[in-house]
Amino acid sequence: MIAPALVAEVATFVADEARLLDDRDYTAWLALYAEDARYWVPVSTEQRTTTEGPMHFHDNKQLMMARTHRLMTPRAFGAEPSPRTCHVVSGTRIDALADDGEITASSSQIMLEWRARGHFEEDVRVFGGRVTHRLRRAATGGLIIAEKRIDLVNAEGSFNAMLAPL
Amino acid sequence: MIAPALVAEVATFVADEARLLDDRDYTAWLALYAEDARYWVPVSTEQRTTTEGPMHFHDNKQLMMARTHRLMTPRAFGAEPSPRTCHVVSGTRIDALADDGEITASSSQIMLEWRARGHFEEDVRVFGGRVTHRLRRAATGGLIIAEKRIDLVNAEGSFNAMLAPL
Amino acid sequence: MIAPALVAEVATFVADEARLLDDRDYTAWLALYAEDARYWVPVSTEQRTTTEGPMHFHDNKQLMMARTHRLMTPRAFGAEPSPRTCHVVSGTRIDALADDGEITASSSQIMLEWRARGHFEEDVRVFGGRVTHRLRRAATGGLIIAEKRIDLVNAEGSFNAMLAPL
Amino acid sequence: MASQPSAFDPAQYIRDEHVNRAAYTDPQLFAREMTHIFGRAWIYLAHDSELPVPGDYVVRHIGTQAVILTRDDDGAVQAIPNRCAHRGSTLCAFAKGHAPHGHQCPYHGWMFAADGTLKFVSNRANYEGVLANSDYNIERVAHVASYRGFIFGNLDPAAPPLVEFLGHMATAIDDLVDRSPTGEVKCSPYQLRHHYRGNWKMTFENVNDTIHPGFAHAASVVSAKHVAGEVGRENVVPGINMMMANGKPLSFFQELDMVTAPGGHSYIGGHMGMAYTPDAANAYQQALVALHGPEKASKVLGLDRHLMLLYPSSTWHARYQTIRIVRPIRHDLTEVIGYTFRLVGAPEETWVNAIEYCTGANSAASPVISDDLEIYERCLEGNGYGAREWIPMLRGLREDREATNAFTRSPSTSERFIRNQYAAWAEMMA
Amino acid sequence: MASQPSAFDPAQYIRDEHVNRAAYTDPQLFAREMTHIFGRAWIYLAHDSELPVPGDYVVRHIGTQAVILTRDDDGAVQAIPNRCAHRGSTLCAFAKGHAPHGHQCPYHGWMFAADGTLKFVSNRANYEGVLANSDYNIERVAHVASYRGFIFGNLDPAAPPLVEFLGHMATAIDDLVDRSPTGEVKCSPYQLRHHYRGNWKMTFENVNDTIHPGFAHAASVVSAKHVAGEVGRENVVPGINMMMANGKPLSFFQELDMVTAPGGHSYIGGHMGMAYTPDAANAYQQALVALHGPEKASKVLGLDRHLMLLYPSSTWHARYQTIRIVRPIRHDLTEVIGYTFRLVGAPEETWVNAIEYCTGANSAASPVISDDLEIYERCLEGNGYGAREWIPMLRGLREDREATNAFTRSPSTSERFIRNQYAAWAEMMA
Amino acid sequence: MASQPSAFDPAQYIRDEHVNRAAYTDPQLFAREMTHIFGRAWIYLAHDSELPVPGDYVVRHIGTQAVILTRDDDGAVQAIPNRCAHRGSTLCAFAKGHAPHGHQCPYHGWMFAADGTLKFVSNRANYEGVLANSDYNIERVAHVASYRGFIFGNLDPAAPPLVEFLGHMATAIDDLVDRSPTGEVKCSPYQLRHHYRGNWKMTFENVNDTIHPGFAHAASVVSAKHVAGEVGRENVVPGINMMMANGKPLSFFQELDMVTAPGGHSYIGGHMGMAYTPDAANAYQQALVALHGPEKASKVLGLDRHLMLLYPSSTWHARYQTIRIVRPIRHDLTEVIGYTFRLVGAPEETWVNAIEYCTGANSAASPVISDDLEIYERCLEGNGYGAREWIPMLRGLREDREATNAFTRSPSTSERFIRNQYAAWAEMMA
Ligand code: FES
Ligand code: FES
Ligand code: FES
Ligand SMILES: [Fe+3]
Ligand SMILES: [Fe+3]
Ligand SMILES: [Fe+3]
Repeated sequence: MIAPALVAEVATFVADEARLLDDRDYTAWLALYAEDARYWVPVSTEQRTTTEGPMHFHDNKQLMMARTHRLMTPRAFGAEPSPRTCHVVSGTRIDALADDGEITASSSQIMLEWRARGHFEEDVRVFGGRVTHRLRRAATGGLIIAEKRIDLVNAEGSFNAMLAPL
Repeated sequence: MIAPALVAEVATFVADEARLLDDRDYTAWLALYAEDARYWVPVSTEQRTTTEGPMHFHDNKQLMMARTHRLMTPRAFGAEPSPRTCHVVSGTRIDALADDGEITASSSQIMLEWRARGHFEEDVRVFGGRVTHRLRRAATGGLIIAEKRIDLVNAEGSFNAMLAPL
Repeated sequence: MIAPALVAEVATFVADEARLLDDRDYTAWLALYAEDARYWVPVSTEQRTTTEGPMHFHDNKQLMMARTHRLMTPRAFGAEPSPRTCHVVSGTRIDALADDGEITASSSQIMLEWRARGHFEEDVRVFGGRVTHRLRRAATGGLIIAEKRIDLVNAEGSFNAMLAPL
Repeated sequence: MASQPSAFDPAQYIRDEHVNRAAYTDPQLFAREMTHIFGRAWIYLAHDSELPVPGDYVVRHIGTQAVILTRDDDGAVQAIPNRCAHRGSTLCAFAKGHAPHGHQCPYHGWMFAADGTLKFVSNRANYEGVLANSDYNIERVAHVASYRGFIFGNLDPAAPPLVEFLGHMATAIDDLVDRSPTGEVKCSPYQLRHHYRGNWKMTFENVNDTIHPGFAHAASVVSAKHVAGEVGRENVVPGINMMMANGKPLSFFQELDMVTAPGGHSYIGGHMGMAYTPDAANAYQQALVALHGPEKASKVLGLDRHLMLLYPSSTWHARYQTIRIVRPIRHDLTEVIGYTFRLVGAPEETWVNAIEYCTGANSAASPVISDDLEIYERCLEGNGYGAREWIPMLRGLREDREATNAFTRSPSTSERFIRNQYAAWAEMMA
Repeated sequence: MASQPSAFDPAQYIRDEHVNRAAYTDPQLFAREMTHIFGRAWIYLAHDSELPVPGDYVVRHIGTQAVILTRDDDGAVQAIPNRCAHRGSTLCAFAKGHAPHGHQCPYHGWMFAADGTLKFVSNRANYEGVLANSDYNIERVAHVASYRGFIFGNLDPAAPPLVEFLGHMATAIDDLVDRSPTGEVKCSPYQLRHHYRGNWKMTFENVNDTIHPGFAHAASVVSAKHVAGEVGRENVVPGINMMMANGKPLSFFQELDMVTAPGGHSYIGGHMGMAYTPDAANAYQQALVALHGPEKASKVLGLDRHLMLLYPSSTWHARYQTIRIVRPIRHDLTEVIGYTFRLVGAPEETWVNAIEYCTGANSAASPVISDDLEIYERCLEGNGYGAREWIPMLRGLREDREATNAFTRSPSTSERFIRNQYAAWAEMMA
Repeated sequence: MASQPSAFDPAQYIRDEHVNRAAYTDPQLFAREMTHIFGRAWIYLAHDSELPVPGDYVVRHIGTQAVILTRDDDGAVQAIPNRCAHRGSTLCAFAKGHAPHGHQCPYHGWMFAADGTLKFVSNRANYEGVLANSDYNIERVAHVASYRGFIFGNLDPAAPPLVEFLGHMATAIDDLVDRSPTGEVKCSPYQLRHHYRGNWKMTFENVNDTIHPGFAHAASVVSAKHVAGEVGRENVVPGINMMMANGKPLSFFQELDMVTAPGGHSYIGGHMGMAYTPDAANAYQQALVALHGPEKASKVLGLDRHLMLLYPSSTWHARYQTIRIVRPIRHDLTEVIGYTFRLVGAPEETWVNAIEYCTGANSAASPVISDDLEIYERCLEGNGYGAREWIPMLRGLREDREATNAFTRSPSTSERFIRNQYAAWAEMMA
């Protein structure tokens, strides 16, 4: 039986991470990730590892840095405005608790995204799926993310540009 | 005043049920339903009972079995791939607590659905509305569902095929 | 450190307010607002105050009354049926606690809206964004809303008619 | 400024018992169907019980055109397009309601009587000497007629009488009404709506097709059998039986009759196994005997027809008191709306069965219907490519069993009902 | 390969004070409007204060065409389509910004000056002897001119001067600017955008229509009165009063003047009850007197015109310093963008009132605007069917009160402003 | 009833090294491309390893037409449209699967062999004497051929042999296959799909464009450099290097070769700095030597071509074993599907690099690809307005370096590959 306090802590942590993305506070967001962290979005729920085929996202921390750095200065490059998002999180639970304290948690998330392209309703997209976090204890006592995997409901589908991390 | 522990238990139960649907773990999902359970989706929020007119869904446990059995083997029939869903649940509350211990709980749910039909954005649908559960205590001590009613925001609207239970 | 009980109370309050809108119980909804309350939806996340330019919504209590009164009797005027909504709320947190007890809380909300106009999928819209509440203690001990600000992900975008409060 | 479609020749689309797939994919052809088919045929609109008292109205469709049906003060039903004669706003925003004083436009408040007569013009003084109200009445639907309480409309001034259009199919309506112990039927206020990305004709060409269930609905048949296996066949509920019914052997359907009638109409006749077992003790049957006398009563109860098609607007299921309106929206978009009827005076169980049937046979969530919807959409896609343009309608070409002036009898497995539909189609489109 | 539209004859669409509903529903007609109306008329684009310093730019639209307005180094405003002369990418992705060195294409980095001159070609060596930069300048909008700081563009080289186009309507702009105690007005950086599924002309034909408010806005009138009842009429806030204003008796609007001017322009004149009560002690009024002298000042403060239409691109409300740009997107899709202006030197209250007005009169969430949007969409639907093709524009046909070369005066209840619009429309479309 | 497009003259669209923007925006032109270009060219469909055993199938596209590729019992690959010869339903709903007994239609159960032969008709008795199965076989794709395991299809009976179509570009495929130590390559079961609102040709005209990266991808270059600065250039991961590669000086690309070949094909040749450093100790290189002998092995490892275009259907990257299929859907909608290949016998690292490349170069979430997608959509918008209709293809017009019958060599900065594509386009469209 998992301590309710831990479940609550994890649920808050997962919600807070999503909130940082909505805030586009990417510096704080990156700080939640371990140096060896992996952030990935498979193209099929059947992909068990990151070496089975291409993925929508497969980022290590450097790629996360580059990706977010770019979102912070679109105008500088004549690129379109960065999207704005809103995440809602539900049903966060702890799926596994390893002896070394590593926590595997999962949640259901739906994300609304808006790109300012002047196409009205078409500029709004809805993403959603199962999000799985592998979490560790940081020296500071807080949680850090070792891995985040997002299984989109339409993982196998075809996407238009996805600029913002999910 | 309702015991917070019961509220928490019900909220978790409702979220877990939604999660089982997203997992397409229909065997476990069916097990949450009493033998005499009713699962229904009215075509109008004004329908008080299931004998006032046709409904979008009006399932007893046998129909739930048939429906889900079918979703588990689409390929066998050349039918399209089963949809994948993601539910988010919010504001679960207990509306009534009967003397016999029957619990009436309600929640707000939004469900994202994807059908793999190669139509890109059009393959994603969003469902949502008020979900009402009538729950009982199983002999095992856990909760079981006597009735689930889903009042979609667009109950009176017209739908394309709805393969997955909401 | 904010008392968990207060966080829970606020989270429930915010969810309950959203639920009242879904119930179209506008009388109870208005009762949650202080006499001098402000309800507003900026056209840009950069608008800090309500005197910087036009807004999508900028209601005092009288305008809220008029708006909701109208929604309660559409048929009387040959106007289209009032929309039906479903809100999901996530990540409610307390951002500030003033000495006078005023609470600033924020949450992520996604709202599904349906307008009965016979255009099938097109009649469903998804709204979402960051909701910020300024709350006070009522004499009764309960919470009341001094201000509600909704920062839609597409605040700067163009909208078709928005009949229902968000 | 829209460029004109080239002249029309049915032979472009119907040839040697084949139909050109353009019939399902060409928007300009669809536009012509709206004027030539839905502009000429009798279209089922509503039932008397839906607008019982003067002032009651419902909004329905004739093709792509919304029409308001209103019960006038004389108790007659009037039909007009849902369009103000001033600047064109729709008059009614709700699908049904009560407007005893007429329909008032939301824009400038012009008021129109049930029959479209312009009754009130706001600030009339502005129009003195320049506008005569009588020039701005809303044009009525050319003909509105009802048969045993079922109301049809026709936009064509030169249309034949409704009964002539119905011909033999009047028996479809009789079949439904005669089942009421009081002779009265009442429409449910709740309708079941679904839609699909496909052509409206797909529904008509599917509903009397008795070959497809064994294949298209195989999934639900197997699933239903799986349930029967789990719970024991003796314990299965009606819905499961309904699904299993699609699994009947083809020989069963080969024996069964299909009846086709002029105008594109048809139904599956004979023995679906849904006839009532005569039971003198049964209250319902007793009531029917009281109403019809024993002979006709047993005839009524013995009647066992499957989906009866009133081309091009509706399908009828008398045994389960369900009507479906097929509503064309675009060449590639169609809505189907289900209505259930209460047999006034019949036991509640009859009503519950009707509801179950309609839910099972008309909901977008029905395992059976969702199969059909998928098929319609797959045909739309498939008919968008490939070198083969002609679709055969040859099944059962040589198997007709009986031909009279009123109808033709064939095996229910025949595609004769489709050929029959295109015969009517070609005639009206010409 | 698009099939050509057939030759154009205005009489196909305008006849005996009626307009054919195709004017709202035909995409090919819309395409012609883009070239013949938005390609010929002066289109309001922006205000000087939106691009104060050299390099500042905003992206606006002339019909369906996006144009970049840039303040050049000489302080002049230049306008070019937002399209690179190389492969056609849009140059600017943001609606406004600062590009002191010109606009650089995101694709291959070509740089264009404010006036479209091609300043830089990447890897120029590839083009030696094969491409002369001067052949690939972006073509400028034929004319850009401003009146008292308000910038208009015109794609037609043969266009008349802006002041000629404005004619009497220059007073609409004067009315706004003269209200500033400093003669300076400043545009808010925040705009309010809404859109609707309907034709752009619906807005122009609605805004000066004083008959519709009593009906189309009845809901908000009643709701506002309900509030007044609850809180006491003396306590109602301005927003509620604004809603109630729509409930004025028709006699009020009948007395009121409508002024129409050549080119399709118009406004509601006279006494909306929004004139300032002369008050010598009032600081704002004192400032205006200081600027204009007592006589003109009281004239300015006494002026009380309602929405002034500069056909076909904008509506002006001087009293509340609000401009709306009407932007056609498709025959059945239109965006309306609201701009508010600060009267530099006027009390904050004036600004707050302008904001409240714009929010109440231009937000998609405004109970009033949402009524209008619903009406536009209902007219689009209603004009899609029914036998009646011709929409009357007869209201007040015989009630003109005064006619000069500059304008005509009629009751505000007249549809003269619509007839006036179609006169301009037919002339430009020919 | 669709109105006919006017006769076609390539000079309407291609003139003096300019292309008319209608090539990207005209739906009727797109329809002609489907019949004349995708109906005539060899289209890449799949790789042998995707359907290894008899009965295996995949569904792919030739233009807007879905085709089923099935391995038949003789091991041959057959291709037929995914359309039933009865009423037109699609046969396969899944993109891949195993159908050893043929493809059964979900509607009425007709069964078709891999080659389209009609094997089973449900309730055959209904068709006795009226339908011969042989008349309802599904027409096969005119030609299916493969080169070293890569399967192409061609709808044109008069098509030249595949090798002739490939010509010099056969080396693109050789380049990929020769890199396998076993001569065997295996396609990943997982594909990466993205789409954009823009014309299919945009991708072909972008992929060999070496000028755009420095501008269109400047954002990711700068971001990658930022990361390099943070973590130290020596510590950057491959993905970051890949982004920085777009920042190479133009002089680098000017030196680099572009090779264009008849049929619209092309690639960037030479020294992208991705050649293997010869390393005798390296196991992979040893394996290649064992297979090819030292000389060819070092040639293979030294080969360093960038995206090779097989017009009009695919782009190839041998060095990272990635193929992209470009799938036209509408004139303004295109899907791109990425496939990665395992070099059987090569170290896992090679495979991981291929995956990383495909993910970085083909995901809609790739910072690089998202730039390109944005550009495509901005070009679609920009090419919708403005007076300038002709798009120059002049870059590097006078810089060709070598011309043979098989190919022409130019600087990689040249737009010759675009001119080369339109030469093929005009020839096929005529
Ligand atoms: S549009 Fe109906 S009254 Fe004017
Ligand atoms: S498209 Fe603008 S520089 Fe090439
Ligand atoms: S459509 Fe394929 S078998 Fe009938
Ligand atoms: Fe069926
Ligand atoms: Fe109005
Ligand atoms: Fe690129």
